[in-house]
Amino acid sequence: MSEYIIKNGHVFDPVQGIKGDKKDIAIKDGKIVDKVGSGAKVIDASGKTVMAGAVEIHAHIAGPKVNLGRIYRPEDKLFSCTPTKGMERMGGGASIPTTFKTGYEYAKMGYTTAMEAAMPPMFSRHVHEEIRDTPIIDEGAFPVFGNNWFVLEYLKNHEIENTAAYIAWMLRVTKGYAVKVVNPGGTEAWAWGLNCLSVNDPVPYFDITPAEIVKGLIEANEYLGLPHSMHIHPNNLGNPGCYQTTLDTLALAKGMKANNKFGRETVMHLTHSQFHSYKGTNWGDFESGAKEITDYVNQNKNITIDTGNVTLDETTTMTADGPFEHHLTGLNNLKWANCDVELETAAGVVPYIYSPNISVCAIQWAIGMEIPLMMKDPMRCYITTDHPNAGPFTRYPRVIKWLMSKKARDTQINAFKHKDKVLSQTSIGSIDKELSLYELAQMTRAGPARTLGLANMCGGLKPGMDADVAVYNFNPDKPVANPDDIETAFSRCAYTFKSGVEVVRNGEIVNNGHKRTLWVNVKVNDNPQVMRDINEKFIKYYSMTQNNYEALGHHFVPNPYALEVDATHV
Amino acid sequence: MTKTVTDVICPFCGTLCDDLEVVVSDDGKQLLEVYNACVIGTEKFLHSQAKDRVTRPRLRQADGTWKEISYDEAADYTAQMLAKAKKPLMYGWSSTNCEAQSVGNEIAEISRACCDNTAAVCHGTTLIAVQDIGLPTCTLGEVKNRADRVIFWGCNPAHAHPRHMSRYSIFPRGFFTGKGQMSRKLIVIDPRVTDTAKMADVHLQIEQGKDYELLNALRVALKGEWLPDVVAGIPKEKIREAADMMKSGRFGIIFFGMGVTQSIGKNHNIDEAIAVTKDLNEYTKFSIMPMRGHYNVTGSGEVFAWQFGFPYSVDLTRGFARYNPGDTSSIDLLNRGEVDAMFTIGSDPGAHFPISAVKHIANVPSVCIDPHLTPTSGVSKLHVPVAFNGVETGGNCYRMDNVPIDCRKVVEPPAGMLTDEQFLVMVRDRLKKLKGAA
Amino acid sequence: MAKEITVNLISGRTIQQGVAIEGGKEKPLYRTACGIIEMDNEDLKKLGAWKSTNVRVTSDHGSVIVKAIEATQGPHPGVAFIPMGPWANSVVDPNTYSTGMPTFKGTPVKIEVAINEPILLGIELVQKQCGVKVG
Amino acid sequence: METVTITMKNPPALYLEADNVSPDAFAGKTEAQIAELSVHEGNTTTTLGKYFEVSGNAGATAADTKIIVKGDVKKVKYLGFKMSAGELVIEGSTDLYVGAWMTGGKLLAKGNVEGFAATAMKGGELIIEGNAGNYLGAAYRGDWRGMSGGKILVKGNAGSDVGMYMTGGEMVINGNVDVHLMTHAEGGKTIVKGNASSKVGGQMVDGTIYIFGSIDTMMPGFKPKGEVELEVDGVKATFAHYIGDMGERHKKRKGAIVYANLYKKI
Repeated sequence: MSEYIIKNGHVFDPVQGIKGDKKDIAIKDGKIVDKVGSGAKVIDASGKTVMAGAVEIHAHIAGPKVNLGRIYRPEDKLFSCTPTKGMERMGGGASIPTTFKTGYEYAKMGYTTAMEAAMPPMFSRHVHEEIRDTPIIDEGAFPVFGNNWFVLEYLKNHEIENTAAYIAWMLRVTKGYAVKVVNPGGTEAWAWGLNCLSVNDPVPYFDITPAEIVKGLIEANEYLGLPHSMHIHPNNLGNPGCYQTTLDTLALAKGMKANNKFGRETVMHLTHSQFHSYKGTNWGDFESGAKEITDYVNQNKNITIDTGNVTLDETTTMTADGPFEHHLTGLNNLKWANCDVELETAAGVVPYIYSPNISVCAIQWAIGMEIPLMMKDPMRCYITTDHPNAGPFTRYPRVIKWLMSKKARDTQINAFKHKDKVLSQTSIGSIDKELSLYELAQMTRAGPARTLGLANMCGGLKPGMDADVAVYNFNPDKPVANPDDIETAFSRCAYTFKSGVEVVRNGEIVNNGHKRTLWVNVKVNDNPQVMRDINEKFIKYYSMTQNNYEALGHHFVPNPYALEVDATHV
Repeated sequence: MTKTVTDVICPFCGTLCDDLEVVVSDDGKQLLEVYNACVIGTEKFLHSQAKDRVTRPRLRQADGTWKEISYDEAADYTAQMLAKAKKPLMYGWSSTNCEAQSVGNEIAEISRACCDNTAAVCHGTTLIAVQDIGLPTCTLGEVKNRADRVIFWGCNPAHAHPRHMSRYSIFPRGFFTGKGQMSRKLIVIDPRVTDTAKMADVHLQIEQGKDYELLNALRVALKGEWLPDVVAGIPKEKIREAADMMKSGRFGIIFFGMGVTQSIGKNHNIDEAIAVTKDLNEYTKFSIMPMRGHYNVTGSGEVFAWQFGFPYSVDLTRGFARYNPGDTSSIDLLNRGEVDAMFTIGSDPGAHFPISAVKHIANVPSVCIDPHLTPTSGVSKLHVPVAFNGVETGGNCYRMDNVPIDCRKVVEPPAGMLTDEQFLVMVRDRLKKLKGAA
Repeated sequence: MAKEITVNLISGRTIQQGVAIEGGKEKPLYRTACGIIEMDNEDLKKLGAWKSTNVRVTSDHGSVIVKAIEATQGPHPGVAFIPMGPWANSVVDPNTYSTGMPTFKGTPVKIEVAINEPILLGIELVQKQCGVKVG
Repeated sequence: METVTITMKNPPALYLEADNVSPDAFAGKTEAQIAELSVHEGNTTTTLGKYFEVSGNAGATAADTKIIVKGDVKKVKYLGFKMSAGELVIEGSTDLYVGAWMTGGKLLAKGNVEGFAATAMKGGELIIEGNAGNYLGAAYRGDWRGMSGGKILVKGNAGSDVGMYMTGGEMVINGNVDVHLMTHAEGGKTIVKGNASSKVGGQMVDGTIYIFGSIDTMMPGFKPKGEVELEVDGVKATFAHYIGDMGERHKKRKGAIVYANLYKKI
């Protein structure tokens, strides 16, 4: 494999505490190294910004609901499809890009690792087929557990060991990465057209509450010592007043401690926090709860969050929160897709237009800005758009522009039709903070990598780590003349390296890389009861056989990378 | 000695049963018995053993006779045909696996072809309707475990999806449906007294071609509004009765088939049926599901969608993907004389397209990849027989509810025969050379 | 007794059609399964045809010889059924209304008795209509 | 206004996509430059000049440009695609997507046009002297935004799915229309001087339909509301008034539910 030396760039690496110093980054055999030989290819990064490859902690980029979005939104691709070009296959899609386009767009923006945030276990084989066809970036997928019948039945009796054994089995057969929870209990209730809007609403038939599910899954997660913490989309998403449900959910982590060998210090990841930080009682008095949420997270160090920034685009919402999507289609009357998955979960899809002329959308935008700017520890708050829910991931450069420039934010605020309402219902107008490049590297690299349990592998530029490197045409020594220059710089990398391979040069794909599927292989003690339960459920209630359930073999996971966890000692 | 392969997937219809048991000879070369399959599935497995099978490619000669050629020659011919054509149509894909579909898409991309699957003549109009209004649906296990209202609209599973009723929809005892058939009310809407209709609690013998009106009347009845006395041949009292029966369930499902997708109204029939489903979710829980025909037509749509963005009728001729049934759909392309080469795989347009479209296939350079002799192979210039997917080779497929299931290979193909995927790889590699692609 | 009657033709699957397509479309069994028209008893009487009589089915879009049999899933007076396949597709309405989907169900057809005309095998029927030279 | 005349000399073997034939694409170009504009036959890309004889230079802007299309263009698609101003006259019959996504200007088709004419039209005027195909003034697949502005006049008949998802603008069809008129419409107005086939106004949320002739089968979701005297397109007559689609959702305006209106001349 080639050797490279990236010379004279301004390096931002929170892992090593490097804050823009001019430093050379050496690459050999796919890793960052101290030194390379004189034959190494020299990349001139003078006047440029150098960071580790960015890490996406939460996006919907592969699998059945994503593809349902593609299938049912031809208009999302109208006049936007792109031709075959050099290494690149054809692409298309604004809010739900094709798999090829997804891989290219991430790489071009300097992202090298991404997590598919909600994998319905029964559809894991589909998720993996799409991951396989998403070039360059390493990907993992989070199976959903929060409405799974096994979990509901075990946790009703607080059977942590059985829950853990079941999780281990599920991660293995689905080649999954982490424990994802979406609207705990509420999605099972949705199978009867109902919902759980608070952490104490009982789940129909199963006689358990969301609170019990969440606590039990954190315990099981730490019992196993998984790389990532339990990753949650709480109950009551998107409703005025939902911040209280969010605080109730966060409180469930109280006193819980991380237990793992991956350097992760937290036990709960609250995703797309913007959607969970709403005060008010209706859409008329709707206001920001960002302060309440960030105050709590700032004080409680065992929690991490991501933002879920609204980008003010026409996009497509999709979530395993089935009842929410049904609620949403009632609000905007746009086409509604839903799929309930036996014994496991559900999903819904609805197009949505975040119009700058609608006050609610503008306030949502402002809350998404407030959260990262109010968080005191950038290592515990990560930038996402909950792609494609709050906007497509391809808008990250614009979100970065807004976060790095008050001027850019003010320009946007002034462009809102209901500017006064935005200023009265949020505190965005009084926030002067501008994100530094170092904080950006924390929020998009080192932070998410640590929370995912990948701190030794990616998110930094320390020798020994994977050589995932992004070089941006952005000179931190020069004042920013126009905030749009920030957006331009972060849209297309001068260079992206993935595992030591130069994949992007001058914003163009030059190599399709060696994409890996990340999954977590947990060894647990034999648990005959759980195995018997699984067997019985397949015979009686699943519509397919157990022997056909596993995602197995080269077709689904051609290049696996397993993080090994040994939980047999407990 | 024999051995039994379990958990075998049936490569016939969209029900994609995965509980078959197949007995094969010890050397894995002969398939002896098939258990658990329906009569059609059994025939599919057994027919692979036919002694008179064509096992080598054949090229039609000027005098109308076939000449046997090698797979290499067949791949050369196919690649050259695709390279020369200005607007080739690559049609079928529904009776092969996702691996082959994926290679096929690369070929289509390099040759800048139109590509389409059998949804074109099956549930294509369903896809248009889903694009217009969405689709509240579920997996088949949800139906088994929860459904107490089951509606079959313009479909006849007793004939087209023989095990559907016993595995998922009418008879099974699920988690919340412990009494099986007794737990469910069955409504059938069909202009004929089909064998499915004979089992129904309520059969609405609709006037053919009036599905859109009857579905509209159901929506009106759900809202309790004024109705004409008779709609689509059904008195309004019966319509209100059916609407009340649907509303009063705890979990309902509408299955629909070609009775609505192919009758006048087409996509709008489904659009309105989905609207009925959506409306019912104001009162209870309801889902709707197309009864997909070919065992992997759904998979073809999935692969097209994640690679090109559209589920069928994709036009790549301009170098990027476009989609608009009516313009880019196979029947229209053929009837309008828009294409100058025809590539068929995993389907039989010769038997299942209107004859006017088939005549155009016969008039242009054509290749048919199919294990069987078919009307399509009968009008094509080149016939390439291949191994039976799901019998002689495995590969991923998608059930009618989009659940992916990896098919199993149970027996060896006749010596020297290639699979779809193997042959397509040969074509792709040749085409890349011809087109100088990367 | 009418020399010909007009009915509304629909096509669709039958289990016999399913078995036959997997058994081989070159075989006579395919013709037995699909080279038929299922008619309501009333319509057979109107036409003056016995069960199992060969008839000519003609629409604006083509013409085909099939065997008239009594409806297996009737009664459905005024509606006739040919299982999906080349026989049905010789006469169905190819109009897609720009949806891509032909009108496989709901083609008005004329039926006449044609006792002495042969019913072609599936592949043969298509080849003949397409003018394919067969060696 | 400058006039450019393009005359078909070498008709395509397959079909030709000529989305560059619009005042917008021609504006500011000389005869020679216009002949160099790209057109597509299947997967091959060549120049307009290979098929058409071009005479005349375009005006400086689209508004200053008039195009006359002569010769056999029955197998040419996308004439007037996305035009925003100026004029386009097609002397014969032509194929799909005439004036699709047009936002302004005047497009006159003297013969017949095939499907998808005026897809998602936003403004301008389209006159078709012959027959129009299916999906006239409809939305693109999956989109809920059909024709939203402008005027269409069809002197002959129109096909199926006319005005699907229409939200505004006005259409007059002097002849008959096939099935599915203004399905899913949320606004706009269509006048049919001839007969309508069945499935008129299905799933209509808002908007207005006038039918001077007969309707094969009324949708059950349209409820009779008596008779009204109206003057429609210069014709005074008594119309039967229906509101609907009663099965569909409807908006409220000033506290009252707003239905779509269907008027059928008695």
